[in-house]
Amino acid sequence: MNVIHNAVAIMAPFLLAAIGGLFTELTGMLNIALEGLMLIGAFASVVFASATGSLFLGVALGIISSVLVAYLFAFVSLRLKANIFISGLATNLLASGLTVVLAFKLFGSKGVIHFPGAPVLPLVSVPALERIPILGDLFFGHNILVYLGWICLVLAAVVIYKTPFGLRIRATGHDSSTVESLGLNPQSYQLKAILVSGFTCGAAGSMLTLNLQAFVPNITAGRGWIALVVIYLGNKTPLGILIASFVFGFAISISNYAQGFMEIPADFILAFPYIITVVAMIGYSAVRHYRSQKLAMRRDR
Amino acid sequence: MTITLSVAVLLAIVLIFLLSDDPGRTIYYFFAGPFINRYYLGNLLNSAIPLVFAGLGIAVAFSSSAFNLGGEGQVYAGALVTAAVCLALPDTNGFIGGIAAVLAGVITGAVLAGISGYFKMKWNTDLLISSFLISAAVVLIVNFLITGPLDDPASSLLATPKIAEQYRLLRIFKPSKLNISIVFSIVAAIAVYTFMYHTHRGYEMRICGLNPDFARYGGVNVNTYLVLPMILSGALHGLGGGLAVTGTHYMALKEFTFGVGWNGIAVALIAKNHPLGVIPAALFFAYLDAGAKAAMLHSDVTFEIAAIIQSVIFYLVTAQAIFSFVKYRQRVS
Amino acid sequence: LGRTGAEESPGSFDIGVFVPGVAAGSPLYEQLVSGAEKVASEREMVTVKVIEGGFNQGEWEEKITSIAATGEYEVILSSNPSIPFVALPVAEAFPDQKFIILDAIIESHPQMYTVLYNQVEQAAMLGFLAGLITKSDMPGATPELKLGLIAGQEYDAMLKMILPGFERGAREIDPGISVDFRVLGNWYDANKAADLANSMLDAGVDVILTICGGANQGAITAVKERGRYIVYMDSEDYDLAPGTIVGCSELRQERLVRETLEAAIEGDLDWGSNRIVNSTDDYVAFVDNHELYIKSVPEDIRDTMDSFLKDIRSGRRSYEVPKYW
Amino acid sequence: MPSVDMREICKYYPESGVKANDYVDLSVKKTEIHAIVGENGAGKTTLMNILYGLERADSGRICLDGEEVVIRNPRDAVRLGIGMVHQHFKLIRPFTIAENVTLAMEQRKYGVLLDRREAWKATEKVIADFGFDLDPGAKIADLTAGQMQQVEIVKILYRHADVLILDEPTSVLAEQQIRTLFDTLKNLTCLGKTIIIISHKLDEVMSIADRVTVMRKGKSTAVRNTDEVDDKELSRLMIGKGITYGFKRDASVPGEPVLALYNVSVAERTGHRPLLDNVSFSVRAGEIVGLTGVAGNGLEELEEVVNGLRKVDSGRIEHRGLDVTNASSYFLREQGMAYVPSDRLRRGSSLSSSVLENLIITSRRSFLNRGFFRRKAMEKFGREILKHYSIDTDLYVPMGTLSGGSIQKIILSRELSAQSDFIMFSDPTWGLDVASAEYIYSRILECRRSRAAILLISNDLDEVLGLSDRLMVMHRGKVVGVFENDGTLSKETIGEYILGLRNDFKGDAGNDGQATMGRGDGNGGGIDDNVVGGGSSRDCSDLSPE
Ligand SMILES: Nc1ncnc2c1ncn2[C@@H]1O[C@H](COP(=O)(O)OP(=O)(O)OP(=O)(O)O)[C@@H](O)[C@H]1O
Ligand SMILES: Nc1ncnc2c1ncn2[C@@H]1O[C@H](COP(=O)(O)OP(=O)(O)OP(=O)(O)O)[C@@H](O)[C@H]1O
Ligand SMILES: [Mg+2]
Ligand SMILES: [Mg+2]
Repeated sequence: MNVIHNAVAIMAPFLLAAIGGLFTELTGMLNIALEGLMLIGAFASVVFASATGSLFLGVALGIISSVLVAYLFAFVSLRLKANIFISGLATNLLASGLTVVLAFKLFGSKGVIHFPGAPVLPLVSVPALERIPILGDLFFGHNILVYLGWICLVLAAVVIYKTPFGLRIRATGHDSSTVESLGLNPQSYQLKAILVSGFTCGAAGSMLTLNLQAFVPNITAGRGWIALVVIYLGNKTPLGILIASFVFGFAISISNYAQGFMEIPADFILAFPYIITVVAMIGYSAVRHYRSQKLAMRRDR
Repeated sequence: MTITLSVAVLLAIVLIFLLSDDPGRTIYYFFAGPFINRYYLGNLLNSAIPLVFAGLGIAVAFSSSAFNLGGEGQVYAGALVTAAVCLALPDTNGFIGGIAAVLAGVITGAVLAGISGYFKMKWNTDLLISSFLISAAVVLIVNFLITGPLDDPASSLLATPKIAEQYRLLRIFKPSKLNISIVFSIVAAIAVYTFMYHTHRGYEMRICGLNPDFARYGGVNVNTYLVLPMILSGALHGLGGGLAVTGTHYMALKEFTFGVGWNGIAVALIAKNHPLGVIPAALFFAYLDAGAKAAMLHSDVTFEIAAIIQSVIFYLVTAQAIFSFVKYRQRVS
Repeated sequence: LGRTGAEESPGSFDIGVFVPGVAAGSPLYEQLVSGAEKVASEREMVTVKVIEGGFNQGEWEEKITSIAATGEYEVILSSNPSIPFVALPVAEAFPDQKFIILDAIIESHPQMYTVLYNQVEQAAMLGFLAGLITKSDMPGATPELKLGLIAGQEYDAMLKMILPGFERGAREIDPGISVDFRVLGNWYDANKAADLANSMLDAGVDVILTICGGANQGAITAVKERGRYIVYMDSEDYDLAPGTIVGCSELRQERLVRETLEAAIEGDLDWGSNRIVNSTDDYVAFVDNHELYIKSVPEDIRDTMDSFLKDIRSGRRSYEVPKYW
Repeated sequence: MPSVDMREICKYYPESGVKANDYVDLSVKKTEIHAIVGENGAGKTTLMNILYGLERADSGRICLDGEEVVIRNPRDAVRLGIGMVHQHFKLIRPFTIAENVTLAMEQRKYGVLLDRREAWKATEKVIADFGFDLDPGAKIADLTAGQMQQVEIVKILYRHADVLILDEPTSVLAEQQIRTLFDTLKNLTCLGKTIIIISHKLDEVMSIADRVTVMRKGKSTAVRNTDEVDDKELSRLMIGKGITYGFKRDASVPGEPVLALYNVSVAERTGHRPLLDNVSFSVRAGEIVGLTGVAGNGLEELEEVVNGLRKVDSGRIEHRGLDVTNASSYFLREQGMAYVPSDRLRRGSSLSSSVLENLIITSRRSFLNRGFFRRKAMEKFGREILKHYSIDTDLYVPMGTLSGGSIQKIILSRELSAQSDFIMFSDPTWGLDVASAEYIYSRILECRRSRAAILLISNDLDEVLGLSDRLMVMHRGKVVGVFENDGTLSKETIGEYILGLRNDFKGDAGNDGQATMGRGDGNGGGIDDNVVGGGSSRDCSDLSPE
């Protein structure tokens, strides 16, 4: 089932970006800068990976760059109290401009920049296990950043639900004035959440360029927005975003394959993932609605 | 506001000095460019029109806590349907047909947004995401219609044929594309303002958005107001799209409304969701864009550099702390 | 309207180059700019100003109008099939403004001169090679008779020239060859291009023609990983992936720009006419002299290809452009 | 040596143009209980917010134990050992009680992980130590206002602050709970804690505080030892003149029933035990029916059912003979029913809207002229209300910037001005100063005189006893006692019913049998048969006294 294997690869960047976005979302901020932060991570990681020849340093410095821009975003939003939606738009605009201007200054091109010397993302390959249907596709034969995503997901779940930090993050989102009245600084939690989103978006971005050993302007192509959708679709829980990003990745993967055998205009097929997802989402809310009604009815008896 | 803006402009100028080889020229065109001739000025005003409609659409939705993130698709689909109706009625009277066409665009926008509102009401489906996803799908479907069935076989543009002469709105500032739909946009802003602040339904709608518990307690039918703001919002977006066809482009081009939906959100937020504030906010937005265009045309500024400069201004335009910090200082002294 | 741009002096010839998009990264647009710049550097009194239009078609007309409105440019030079139609209203508003538009064609318009590349032929050359490869026993060739084409978007030239040309070329080898045509939806999502390529490779495709701008890189990477082959349009780029890219065709846009501009400056250009150029006059070419081509394609295939190319260059074999405008 | 010493504190709110604190001095000795009293809007909360770092003073000094301190935010305050129970709840609604209590001082294991078990235990211990009745695992969203108030107090006790600020902590507590709280506070002072308490109930102040600071219009006007003053003197200090204390409830002959409930039941979400269990009663024109009980025993559900905000599972509600079971609030309001909710911030008002927009919610349609608001008429209406009820604010000020008392007054004035035939009040004087409360009482009695039927839901026994013609007690969703308020009822008796120690309601839920009525202290005060449980098929006329 290559559809599934590819779905897992496709969902990985959404998943990573959504994990960081989950933190900002829980602190009560709609973080639309995910896209821009990913783009910064994508650019910086491949540049640094090729410059240092080290995959680890490339990813690490890519993440750091993304975190730095996230800090700028946080500074403007939290310290200067700019509207977070607009500063998010500004961050995306900045990222799209800055990556290309830097690429031009550094490499003299505003187009595709090839880094043939950049290290390749190693695959975690266990041929025997990969052949297990479905499970093999799900868990084996992916590049290491895919696994980083899964580790981040588990970590995120632990941090959010099992640590004081997570408790405070969630509290901040529900009512920051209460958190403040307890002698905590809600803004510091919001700042940390934004930095976390910078971290995971940097990693998500690095996946996009290190996959190819090349940078293409606008290579994120809207994945940050999809990550945002995934957060809401996943009901703002780690497990939820895992499922939601798989649903999305699967829908995209299917539509990629469907272009080969379906006699439907390509643009329609490109719309598939969105249609599938929105229908799934409405269906889910209907189920939830009727289930709670049923509960109410059972209670009557 | 003045202080915030001056800081923003100052930073923008610093950036221009860093990024441009002819900073004097770039600064001149960036800030004065939109005003150096009728053509630029007219286009500046004209490009503010769709932003006003999108901004109004968002202001209506947001001030009622209806999070419409689907403006992009609603404008685009509204435009396409308007163009399609015009093309389907090549010989109808311009007034009647024009109204029918724009109305069709309005209804399209309203329906697209209304779907999200309806499911929110019925099953509590998340508005933010359903509107976003529907819009993303709609954009692709409209792309298909423009490049497929509705494509103009006579031109290599990815666009529908041009609409008939009688549907084209009066240009009022030639040679620019400014047309009488600017009047409509102002009327729309006033109408939305009046509705929201001077009628009981507008009042109920806002109260529902601000505190649904209070609204329910006060005897307001809260369910209605889960759908109504979305419908109004979509209708305004659709209207913006329709008028972009009949006023500016005379056809629907592939992705020609790209970004209006998102910028509409920014406009509404800068205007703090006040319908009348949307007009200056849209003008400000259009001005920044016109300045960037002028600088690109007349100086060595490229897209990317313009984007960086614009981003700095966006960062600061809503920053309150600079302002309140200064205000605090003034009060203390 | 205000006067802007380069200083005007009597007798000077000013060229406004309108790039519908951004130049960098697109070989055709890069050559458009470099060709014009070369002309300017070689001739006195010729100036060039490049204006990038960005990706929103809706804004192109406004920008071309801005250029025309300066009244300063003897010609506006551009390259893209849609530009003649974008420029129509501008031409109407500025009856003295002349346009040279390459890679495009319009029925006679007195202010315009258009040149169209015969991309049917260009694609057929690649299709022929791809057909040879898919039938061959090259290590990456699969038993299935399937070729692939990934397009950034669907547009007239793609649907009327490139896709049919590619198919016709391939079917000269075997009428049973099919072309799996898929659309990316944009020109930059390289990772999605890789996913699409992978799904095609899974279906048994062994040679892919990729025409999706910056996103080409994704298709190349995916194909390379699986040891199959790419044929490439519009530029000579064997070095991008030696052994994977097995064939490149080229449009000699820079040459066309220079020649056309020279003619315009000398006053020899026949305004209102159009022209279709192809490989008989070497504006459309298959790059068969690159060492990587020689290295990565077996000799027998190259030989067959050679005679095919000779036929085309000499005009013995030709692929007509269907009149789709 | 004073423990807390605030000197010449000034605070100006440019948003509302109010000098909330104008050279205020406050000096609190170590281990004393110090009360702050003053009219609504006098600046008490503001002063405490400054001490707690929620607001910053424009000028002035704060000394703790003789040392000048700078308190920029609650973090500073917490570090300095100050804790505060806010006038409006500061709780995270989706969290459990234990999570709320331990938030910011979490119990940990392995240094980094939350220790839920310990959190639960620690919370349980505080709850038990100080005699509250809460389940640490319960979600805040499921609690009643009274329970939330308890959580707030548990929160501050858990934190071991040295200086405790309590801003109107007793307003939603029942008598017994207040007594427990006061005992707790006294114990705490023995443990070396210093307590500042804001209250409008002067008798409470007299009984618990050692000293009292009086504030008036943003200034501190007097400091007194409680054993040197009486409440008359205090209220004179607060409002500048003596007030006539106490109100008079004259006799009134009730008319026919306006609102009647028959066997109304509401099940709990988990299906555990019913929230309302076969509740039947009626309220007649010209009559005030008091309803009391400990929070969490069905009062709030009843409140919602009567206003159409909650659906009943069985039973019937009639308004003047018309079946209004499960009718919408809109319909009920059209029928002429008014309602002052206990949750004034979330239900009774929209804090980000202006005062005017809050005032017109129920009468919005009367200002329409061809579909448009007549702004002038609306403003006139608003200004008249503000004047009539002497609310010192402006029409276009955001509701959220008003003092707690002013918000309550605006809600009350809105509902009272609606000329309804049925009004339900839930904790109507919560947070009001004495004078305002008196005024509201007189207005309630006025409504009674104009033959409105009034249902008064309150935790304040003095209030219920003072106003009601009849009095009902609820316990665990049931009406456990119904009394004719003939002046012989004692608080103690009612207290026993409230706590569920006595239950005269003999019939089982759903049983058709006649319920037995409780009576005041064995006194002969007869109970009419118009307030009975059971009898699902009876109609209103059966319930009327005639
Ligand atoms: N059954 C109901 N439940 C709750 N609210 C209701 C109900 N019916 C009406 N309303 C509220 O009252 C408002 C007006 O109701 P309705 O549509 O019945 O009046 P109308 O006479 O049509 O108004 P107008 O005269 O302004 O056209 C609605 O916007 C709604 O908020
Ligand atoms: N955030 C604010 N913005 C503007 N004005 C405010 C704000 N908070 C309080 N005020 C004003 O300051 C004054 C004092 O308010 P404060 O809340 O301190 O009164 P209070 O004594 O606590 O009254 P109450 O007994 O009603 O709670 C009031 O007039 C109020 O409107
Ligand atoms: Mg093959
Ligand atoms: Mg107060």
